[in-house]
Amino acid sequence: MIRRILIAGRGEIALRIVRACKDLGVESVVAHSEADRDTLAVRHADRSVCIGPAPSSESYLNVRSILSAAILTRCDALHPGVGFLSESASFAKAVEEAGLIFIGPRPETIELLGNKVRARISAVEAGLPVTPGSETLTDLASAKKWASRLGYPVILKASAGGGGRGMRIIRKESELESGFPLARREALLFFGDDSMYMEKFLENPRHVEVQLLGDGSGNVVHLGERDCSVQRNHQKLLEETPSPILDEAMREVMTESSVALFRNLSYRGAGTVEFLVEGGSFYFMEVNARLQVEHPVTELVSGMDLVAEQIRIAAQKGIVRRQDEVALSGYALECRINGLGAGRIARFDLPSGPHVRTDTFLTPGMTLSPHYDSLLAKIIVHASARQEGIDRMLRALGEVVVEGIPTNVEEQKTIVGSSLFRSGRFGTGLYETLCGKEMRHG
Amino acid sequence: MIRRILIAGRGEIALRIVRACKDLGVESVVAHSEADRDTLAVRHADRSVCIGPAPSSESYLNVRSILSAAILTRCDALHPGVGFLSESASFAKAVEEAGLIFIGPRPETIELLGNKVRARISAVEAGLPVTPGSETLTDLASAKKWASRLGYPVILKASAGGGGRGMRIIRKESELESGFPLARREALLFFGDDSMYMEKFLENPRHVEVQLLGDGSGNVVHLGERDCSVQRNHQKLLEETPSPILDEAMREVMTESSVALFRNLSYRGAGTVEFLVEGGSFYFMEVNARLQVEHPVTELVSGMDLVAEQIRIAAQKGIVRRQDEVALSGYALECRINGLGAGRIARFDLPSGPHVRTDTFLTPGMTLSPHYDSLLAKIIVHASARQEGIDRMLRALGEVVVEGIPTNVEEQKTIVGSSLFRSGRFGTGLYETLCGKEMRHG
Amino acid sequence: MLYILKPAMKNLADMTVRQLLELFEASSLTELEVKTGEDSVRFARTGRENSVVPAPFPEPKKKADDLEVITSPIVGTFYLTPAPDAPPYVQVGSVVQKEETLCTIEAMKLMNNLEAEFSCEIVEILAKPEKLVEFGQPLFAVKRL
Amino acid sequence: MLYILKPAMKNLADMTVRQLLELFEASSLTELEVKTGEDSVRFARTGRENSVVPAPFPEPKKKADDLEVITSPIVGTFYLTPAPDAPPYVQVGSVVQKEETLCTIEAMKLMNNLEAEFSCEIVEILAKPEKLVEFGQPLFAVKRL
Repeated sequence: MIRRILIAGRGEIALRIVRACKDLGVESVVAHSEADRDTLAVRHADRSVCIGPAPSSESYLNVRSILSAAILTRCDALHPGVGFLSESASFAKAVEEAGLIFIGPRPETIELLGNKVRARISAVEAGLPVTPGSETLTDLASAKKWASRLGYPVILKASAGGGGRGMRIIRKESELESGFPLARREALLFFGDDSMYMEKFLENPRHVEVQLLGDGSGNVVHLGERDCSVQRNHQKLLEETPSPILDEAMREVMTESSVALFRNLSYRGAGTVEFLVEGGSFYFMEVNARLQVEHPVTELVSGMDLVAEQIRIAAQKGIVRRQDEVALSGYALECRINGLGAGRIARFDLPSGPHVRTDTFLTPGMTLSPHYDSLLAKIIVHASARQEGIDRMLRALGEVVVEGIPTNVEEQKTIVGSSLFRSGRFGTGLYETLCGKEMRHG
Repeated sequence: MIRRILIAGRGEIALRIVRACKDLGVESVVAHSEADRDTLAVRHADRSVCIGPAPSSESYLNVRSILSAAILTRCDALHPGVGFLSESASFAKAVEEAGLIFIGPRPETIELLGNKVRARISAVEAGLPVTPGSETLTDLASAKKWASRLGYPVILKASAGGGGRGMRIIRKESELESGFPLARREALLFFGDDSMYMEKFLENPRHVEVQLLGDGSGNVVHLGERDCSVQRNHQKLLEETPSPILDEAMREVMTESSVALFRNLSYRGAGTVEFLVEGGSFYFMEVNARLQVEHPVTELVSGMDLVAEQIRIAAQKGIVRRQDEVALSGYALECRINGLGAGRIARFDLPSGPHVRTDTFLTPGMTLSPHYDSLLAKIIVHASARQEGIDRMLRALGEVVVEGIPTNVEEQKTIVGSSLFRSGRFGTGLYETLCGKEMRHG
Repeated sequence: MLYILKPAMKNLADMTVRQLLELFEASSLTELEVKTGEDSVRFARTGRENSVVPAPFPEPKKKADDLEVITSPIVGTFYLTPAPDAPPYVQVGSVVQKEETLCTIEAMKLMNNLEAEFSCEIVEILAKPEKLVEFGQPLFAVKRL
Repeated sequence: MLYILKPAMKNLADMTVRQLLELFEASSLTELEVKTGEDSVRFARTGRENSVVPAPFPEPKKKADDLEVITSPIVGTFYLTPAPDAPPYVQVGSVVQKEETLCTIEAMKLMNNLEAEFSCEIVEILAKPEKLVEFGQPLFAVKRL
């Protein structure tokens, strides 16, 4: 079994992993930057190591410091958290070469899925529908040819990209002429690789993803889907399960084909297959080969502990349940509470009590750092059905009091309380519709 | 349906009821004393009414003020909380006579169960074993006769008593001679009734209770048991379910006979049958005809919302599930965090995150009042099994930081972390054994 | 923010530091500086965090040191008249003798007459007639005679 | 918010420092300043809520204005000697020239020599040899020459 884990991440996820370690009787060492010294993950871990100054490039992306910390504190495994190096195949490889267990997929799997073109090919092989798209675009001429074949609008993507970066929507040929070289330069800059491809662009799709666990030997279970359609600039704001727009037939095809993909890959650990849904069809988008921020909604309906599962799988203990033992019960909804500015938090009342879970990493007197993402807390509610869950989330949001920094709590109340959200009939453009005008300053 | 509920209680239970109201779309009005103005129940309720000064006798026990507040704020129902008037038959009657729905059992039921002798008779009729005990004791002579028949030690109890008050352990005849008249005077003083009876005293029993719901028409479901054996001066400190000392056979007899008792009474609402367990036998002790502080452990294993059930039953909507639809899953443990002194709370970090629920009614800057009980917060964890639950509770207790007033957190860590508690083999004397000597000052 | 007040508070000169501190403690201020002649005193505190603390009741509009506030001793409905058509017991400017009735508070169908504990002049009526009054809610601002 | 009042306050001059301190201790203030004539007294305290904030590293025992602290630029194992049997690069009292080696920090099997950025005298060695040093951890207290 794993005895001591280095946690190479930060924020509420780092604390989440510390808590899972304590529940499993595993020791935890948090590797943190100078800016994160006074956070709850550091406070509650068995040990902590400062690995560098605030900028991620010198701390959370500093492979040598992280590995030194892991080895010198005698860890036998490493959890990469989310973001930062969690989807870096070379990092996973370096961890394993240093003799540590990497709590995540095999480096080869990460590498394959990190290349969007190769990932699409694997998806097609597993029987997943993909948006009509191009091969790798060698030059502007081939880009023009593919665009007219697919029909405008199209979206240009970097083969090595992800998370909204390096994407560019093209609505007519003149935009392609200026946009294609620009997108290539961006891709080179961000990802060190200027390979591009192109897909048919969906105007206002839903974003739905399937959560999976694989034991690395071909055993795979899915834990249903999450609907993450409420986004702002491609950043998720709310996530719910089950999705209000999937019917049983679509859910079954979507989950079964996702299981097939992971089985083909002999996938190891937790992972998510992301889809776009529009007009009664769904299209494979990408695989997130790691834990996701929104994993708690799946935990509430499945009763399973995804981080504990990750650790057990890494320790070669397999998955706790077979597919026929997985029961998804009721409805869960998560709201991300973001700071709209950095600073010291003077008051921080979060909801508690029945049917509500709160994940955070700060407590009054601590500081939301300007160096990282703006997530302050996640509020997750469990209910028997969607309407009850929405009322419960409004109750929970009503209990939040944050002083010291501005937050998006009022925006979240606007969204969750809107008849549009309650109807379940909206696309990824919901935020712009509800909050776009008045709250653009945020 | 019920539209607006007056909550005639305080503390974390008042906030618990406010939250249930919000989830059900029912309006809430909190009736509070001057001392409780700045508490979370008042903050989050739709409305609040100050009903009197800090002393309970002039506020939470002031029937006229409470009813005025209910009527003048146009409530159609009243929830009595726990403690105070929640088990007063005359209060329940006054509420109904004022045209309000009383969220609790019928006044006749409360009255019957409030008389310990009549309650014992009902229990015997339903087939429940009772501790060998006396009839009503008319004088010292009859007390002596019964004591020698039962064999010392015996315990003297006030027929109208409850909650540990007016009880007196008698180990030999000379103690009876002095103790009997004293106990009678106390009973008269506390309960206005000097009727006494006597039971065989169990030296170090377990305290186990069965949670039930009745719809008032004879339909009754049980939600398993709670083990509340860890007590300090008859005040519960920790509660868990399932009990580590019940086997399936005893559990079945205990729950089935409790259901029979409630069915005989056509019991309406939530209630608990309390038992003492010693040497492989169990004995009926009393019925708590109300919600209990420790109800969350049952909520976590059953997935049911006991306060919502109370409100639905009061609105004559029946119980959400039949007995065969009730599934009790895993293990739950609650720790009560008590203040060891009153005062303003400067820092109040409570655990959150996966598998942990916290119920409180204060936030930093608020004050634990010296006028009421010392409960600050309840921490409840859910786990697949007892050992996992104990580790998880230790994790949760480790996250607590309270500044401004002293608390019993360290005591709770001592208890939960002890091998005696972990073994599951202990009686109600556990607290004295573990904390009795060093921490008696508390 | 800096507020410079030029108050007509007559008896501030008589206040002790302790009294000032009590005022400060009950306020939402983070700083209070008082100078009288060559003396001065300054109180400060950081983050009081009390912006969400509910204000118990709206303060009477006028505050002067010689005003007293009569509050409701029970929960009930506040009436200024003994009967719907009758004239009010008191109005602003009325002089009330000790033990004269100020108002009626109805609770549970019982009419409770609230009597003045001392002779006074009614300066302001602070509660709305025919509405719920809570325990402790200010009813009248009066000047003791 | 700062309120400046201009009244006359009589009994301030009569309070003892002890009485003022008692007031202060019992209050929620973080600052109290009193001036009477030419005398003045000021009390202050910092937020009491920070007792659980972790101290980053133990402070160097001696603190003087002319001491500087050299911290670790990486995570690794701290060595005072270039090899197990070799004499230490420096010891307390050593004078080190700019760019001379102070210690070795081993990270990922690479030996990183830490050089002095300025000439200095070693006053105290703050990290334990052969143990993990974190980023930013104090290694030496030195006096700049």
